[in-house]
Amino acid sequence: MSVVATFEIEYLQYLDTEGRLIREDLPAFARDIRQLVDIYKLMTYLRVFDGKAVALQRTGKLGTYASCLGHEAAHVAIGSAMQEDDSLAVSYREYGAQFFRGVRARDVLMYWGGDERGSDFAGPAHDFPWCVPIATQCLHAAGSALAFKLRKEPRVAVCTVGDGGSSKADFNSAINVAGAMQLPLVAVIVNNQWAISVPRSAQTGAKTLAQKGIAAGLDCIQVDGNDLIAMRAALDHAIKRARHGHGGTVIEAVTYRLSDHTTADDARRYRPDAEVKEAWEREPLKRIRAYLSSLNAWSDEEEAAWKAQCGDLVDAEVNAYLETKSQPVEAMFDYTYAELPPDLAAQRAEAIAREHGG
Amino acid sequence: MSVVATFEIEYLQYLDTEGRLIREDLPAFARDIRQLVDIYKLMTYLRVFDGKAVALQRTGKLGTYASCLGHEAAHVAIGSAMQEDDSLAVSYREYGAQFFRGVRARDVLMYWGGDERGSDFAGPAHDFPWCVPIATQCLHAAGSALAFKLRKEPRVAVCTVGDGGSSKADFNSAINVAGAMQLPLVAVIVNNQWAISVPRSAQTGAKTLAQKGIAAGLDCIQVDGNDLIAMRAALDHAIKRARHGHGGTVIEAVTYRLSDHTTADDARRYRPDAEVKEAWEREPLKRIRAYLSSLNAWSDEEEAAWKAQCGDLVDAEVNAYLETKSQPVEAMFDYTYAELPPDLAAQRAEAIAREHGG
Amino acid sequence: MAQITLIEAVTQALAWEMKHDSSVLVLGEDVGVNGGVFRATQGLLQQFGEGRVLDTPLDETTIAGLTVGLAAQGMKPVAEAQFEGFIYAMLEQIICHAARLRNRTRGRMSVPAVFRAPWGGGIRAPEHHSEANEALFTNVPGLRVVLPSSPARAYGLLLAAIRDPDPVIFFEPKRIYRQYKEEVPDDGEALPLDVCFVLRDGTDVTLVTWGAQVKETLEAAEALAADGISAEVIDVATLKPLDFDTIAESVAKTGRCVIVHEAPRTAGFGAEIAARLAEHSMYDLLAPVERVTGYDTHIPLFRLEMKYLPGVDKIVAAAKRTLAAG
Amino acid sequence: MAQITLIEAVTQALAWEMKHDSSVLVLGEDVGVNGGVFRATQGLLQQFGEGRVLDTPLDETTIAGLTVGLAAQGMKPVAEAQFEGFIYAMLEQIICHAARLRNRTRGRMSVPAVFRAPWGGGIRAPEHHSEANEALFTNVPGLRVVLPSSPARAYGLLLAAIRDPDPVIFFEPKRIYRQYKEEVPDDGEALPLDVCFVLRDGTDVTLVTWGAQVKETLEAAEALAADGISAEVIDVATLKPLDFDTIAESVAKTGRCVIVHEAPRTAGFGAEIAARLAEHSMYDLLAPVERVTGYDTHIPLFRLEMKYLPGVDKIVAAAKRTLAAG
Ligand SMILES: Cc1ncc(C[n+]2csc(CCOP(=O)(O)OP(=O)(O)O)c2C)c(N)n1
Ligand SMILES: Cc1ncc(C[n+]2csc(CCOP(=O)(O)OP(=O)(O)O)c2C)c(N)n1
Ligand SMILES: [Mg+2]
Ligand SMILES: [Mg+2]
Repeated sequence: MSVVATFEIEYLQYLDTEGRLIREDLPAFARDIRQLVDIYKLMTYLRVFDGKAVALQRTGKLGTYASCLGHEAAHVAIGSAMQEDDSLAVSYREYGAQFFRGVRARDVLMYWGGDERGSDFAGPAHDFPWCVPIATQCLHAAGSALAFKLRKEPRVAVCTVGDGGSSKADFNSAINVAGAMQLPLVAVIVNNQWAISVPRSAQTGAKTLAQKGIAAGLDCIQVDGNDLIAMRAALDHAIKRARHGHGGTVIEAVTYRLSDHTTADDARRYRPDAEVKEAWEREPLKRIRAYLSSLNAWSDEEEAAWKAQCGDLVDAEVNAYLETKSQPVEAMFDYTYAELPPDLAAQRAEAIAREHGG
Repeated sequence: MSVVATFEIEYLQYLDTEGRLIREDLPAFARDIRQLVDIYKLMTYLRVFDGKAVALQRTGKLGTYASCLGHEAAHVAIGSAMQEDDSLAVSYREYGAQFFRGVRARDVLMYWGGDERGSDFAGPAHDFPWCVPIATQCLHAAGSALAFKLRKEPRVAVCTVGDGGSSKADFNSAINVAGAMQLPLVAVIVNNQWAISVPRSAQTGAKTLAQKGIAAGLDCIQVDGNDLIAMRAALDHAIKRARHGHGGTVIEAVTYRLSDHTTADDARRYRPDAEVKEAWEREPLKRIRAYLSSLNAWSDEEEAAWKAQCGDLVDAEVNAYLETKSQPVEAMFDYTYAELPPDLAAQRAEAIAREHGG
Repeated sequence: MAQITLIEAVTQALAWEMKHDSSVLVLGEDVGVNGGVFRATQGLLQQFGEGRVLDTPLDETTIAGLTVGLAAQGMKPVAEAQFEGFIYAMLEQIICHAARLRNRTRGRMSVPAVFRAPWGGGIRAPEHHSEANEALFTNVPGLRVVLPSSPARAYGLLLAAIRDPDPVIFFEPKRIYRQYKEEVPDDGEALPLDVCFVLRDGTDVTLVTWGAQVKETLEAAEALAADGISAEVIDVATLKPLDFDTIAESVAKTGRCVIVHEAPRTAGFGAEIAARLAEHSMYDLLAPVERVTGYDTHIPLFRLEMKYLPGVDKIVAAAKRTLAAG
Repeated sequence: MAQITLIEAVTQALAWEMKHDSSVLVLGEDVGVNGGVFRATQGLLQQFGEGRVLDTPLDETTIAGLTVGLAAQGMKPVAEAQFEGFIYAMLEQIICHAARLRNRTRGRMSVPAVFRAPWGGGIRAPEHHSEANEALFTNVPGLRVVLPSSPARAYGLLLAAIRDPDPVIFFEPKRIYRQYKEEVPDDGEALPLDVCFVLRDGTDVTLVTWGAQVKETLEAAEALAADGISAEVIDVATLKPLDFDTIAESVAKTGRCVIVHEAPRTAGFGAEIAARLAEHSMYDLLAPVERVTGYDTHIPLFRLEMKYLPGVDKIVAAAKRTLAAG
């Protein structure tokens, strides 16, 4: 039998769980320590925000909220690697990527607080809003990538999807068309081991999720998703390839969901505490902090001061959210179409009248 | 970077285009020359039938018809490798597989002749009818495989799909769940290079279609789909694995659609004559016939006699089809539900009355 | 006999039927160890094992297609869409195959399956968790569409749906999953799949509804009674095939009809009921038919969603309009 | 000025708009070198090149999702489903995204796209090539649904659909793709997307229809005229949002209404029109509303399909019933 094609899936890691460098070839961006510190600071902000959002939900001031606890390295690597005019299509918990792009904490809170204005966020107007129907955003990214390619713009579309989402048709369709049309698409599978209660092993018989890219003829790589440097390196490489017309990439970021699925979930029902405890050993903040400390680029004092500052920053955002009044009742009509059709105008008038007791 | 997974796609071929054996390890079934001759005879019957069906359409006695010209080896290999209680889920042109399982030419004609009774065919009751919505049948096969597995029956589900169909979500979903649940599924991609007017190259950037199985964690192999022996060998192997609980396989059968897509199509609009001419060099009947001749198992006289007999056999089927009266008007109501709901009963009565001028 | 909620009635029906028919199985996302995000399948995995309760990969196309295949091979799958807003990727398999396989094969193959999903708004859920999209299914021949609104009806209709030889879309109004408890004997008694339920007798006006709005409609009937107006309340529950006779009889008596549903008005299933009244009950009607429905907009995120949903005030006002009219 | 068929009018509209707006592009299966299986996109690849006419992989989910992404980034994609029976796998993207993106983002993003598909029965085609499934879309807020039935209306409405800032489902009645030719000036003049077309004035009965049945309905009006009955014929064409006023005005004049469509009756879009009549025109109606429709069954394979479709005889009989009634 002759062999007509061979494939390898490589695994990329720079920092071990203690933050020690395990490779020699440190990528250029990582030599810019100030930048690394800035990224780390955003990761910390993210974690402070996340804890606060969960607390808000618990006290009835927010609806269901999807935590990003444990995904920080994967998420901020995406945000920091993209250019502003690239386009991002996320699921629902990738705030770290979005904060980098100008989305504000208050936007996130508005969204989970049941107000559409959250998705009219402060980030780039060409970034997609949160996307609940799993994996459907991947095709929006592919469509964006196609628009960029057709218009000959050197822009890249990035999408994220979960381990669960990598089973959904839309993900496979998106990477397939990216391969068929040679689109500038970077698809990041954030494999946090769980899709609500369903473990990674129940999603597919494939050894890695990265290898899904083989089916589409894309480049693919598996990365330690808790290793900021590895994630950023993989993204830089993939985005550069895409931007230069060399095609798309599938990146599997191996991480762990340290939180419940959302605040509506209770993960103790289906996964052992020991697994979570063990996953905390590999969490991303500790690792990059240790690395920065080892370079004397970050101290305990800076850590304490920054955390306190994050608390204030987040509080200000929370207040801004809490102070935002609900939209008036007519807001539910005004964006159904660009122009209000006559029969909808009648319904709108009725709703306003009802609001005023009519 | 460490390598976490490696994959190879192998290509299987036994006979070259002149029917010469190019491997030593002839599989057991191929040593049974009588069986090979029988299979070859069915391939010939199939080709005679196919030509006749196209002619019937041209003379207005059949609706749109999808020819199987050029696919004979791939199709009959499937039919001959399966056991009766296995289940087959096809697209719309795999008559060769179906004839082996008891479907009659008249059933095929009834179907394309616009009569539902064609799908109540003489083949196994657990085989699926022709399936127009591309690739959706793959999930029916996966569901069948799941039923067999849950009931601990040593049965296998086989589905076929085209090169175009391998892009469709349902195909990827079917092989993914087969991998995730370790189902006895054999998925055969009949890659005939064209999906109506869209060439294989526009479907995917993947080098082979077989490698789609890698994404699903399945075994996968690329086979010369015009080589009966290779196709049958690949199927025997895959079906055996599946039957013994070792999981599913994706087989890419590389062949060529020698006909128009259907009788409603005119392939000269989009593909060069030279390509078709060249493909005729590799067509499957010639090859196996040459091989059988070289073994003195088949002569020109036998060929002529059998072809004549096929003509008669097919004519009888055509007549049976042409003589079948249309169903009465109420037939359109009687299988909508197991029991006719009252409001539908009223519509049924109305339709009957209308039929009788009421 | 225990008092149970609507969602517990769903679980009870599933458990009964799984116990008495080994071909019944449950599949979907998170239906196994987690027991479903609303706990509809709670305990079933423990009771019946992994071969009967299957967590699928996260792909609704997969769930629907597997369901068709399983059913065609003699199983009775009960598939779950985690929310009604995630059922769209099932539609090709449901419309092209579940609804058609019997017809296509002249009865040789069929799809005795149930597609369950929590349905409707009002629980302050995120986007796509609040739709009332039953109208997607009611124009499709070969389907049954069922939407119970009490624990007892959930139990009896789900048993009937599983036993029915044809595919059934079974929507569960999640807003009233735990609204109240009632005694539901676990006796395996199914309810008929093709009759409307008259929940309250009345003579002045007929209120026709289904799903969670049954609650508001009954409250509206109370409020009307306080004003001396006698409202008959009909829970359609089995939308398709539709038992129009019960509605027509009621309207023949009252001469007035208000149709209440939370789906958008235009081409919602209420239109079919109004249409049949226009065809068959015109001479009975003393006043124009009224529809009290969701607006022709997307149900808003939760800060505004209660302003989207019909409510007692609107139902009462509509009923009074019909009385003023004729 | 050339006489052209309905399908040629589709091509002409596409070509006009592609020429005048470089953000318009066409994508689908076989739309490129093959020019579409019905030749709707014939010549466009040659005229506008590969960047404007894209053959996609064979996956409707892909086509719909790409379309959303393209449109959100400022393109105006015209996506083709090869037949209406293959549109189901597009529904999740259409319902969850195309129809909602504007609302979800408060207008920040929108989907100015057209989803075209040949539609309806009567061409002796194989399974899934003959459905009338417009009702799948009419309950979905944020969509427009358009269904022209003449070359001129196909041209003008397709231009309007492409220019419209919101997603439009554009169904083309394939049975009359080549039924007749008419002069359609290639002047880029769009038709309004929200008014019904009164095709024939009449005083005794209003016949409301859309799609290929416009043909039979006009013939029925002729037949009725021969019997001294004056029928007004309205082509709805823009189903959603619905211009009910034109219909109501006509019924106010005639007092009678027959609604004709080839989709199954129950919860077909005819129900919405009948419902609005029951709500708003009750005092105008002299006779019960009639619906002449496909049966509540799957459209049969072609040996029986003409017995499924409504026809002149049924329309005439229904109209006469309305006249006998009141
Ligand atoms: C189409 C669809 N089906 C089901 C759901 C319900 N749901 C929300 S999140 C989720 C699990 C997602 O898991 P994964 O893709 O791994 O992402 P994660 O939440 O772990 O980031 C499910 C099933 C949904 N939102 N969309
Ligand atoms: C869901 C769906 N989309 C589109 C079509 C129309 N169609 C029929 S056959 C075909 C091409 C199929 O190509 P392939 O899968 O390669 O199979 P082949 O016909 O070559 O055997 C298309 C697009 C369809 N039947 N179903
Ligand atoms: Mg996950
Ligand atoms: Mg092909």
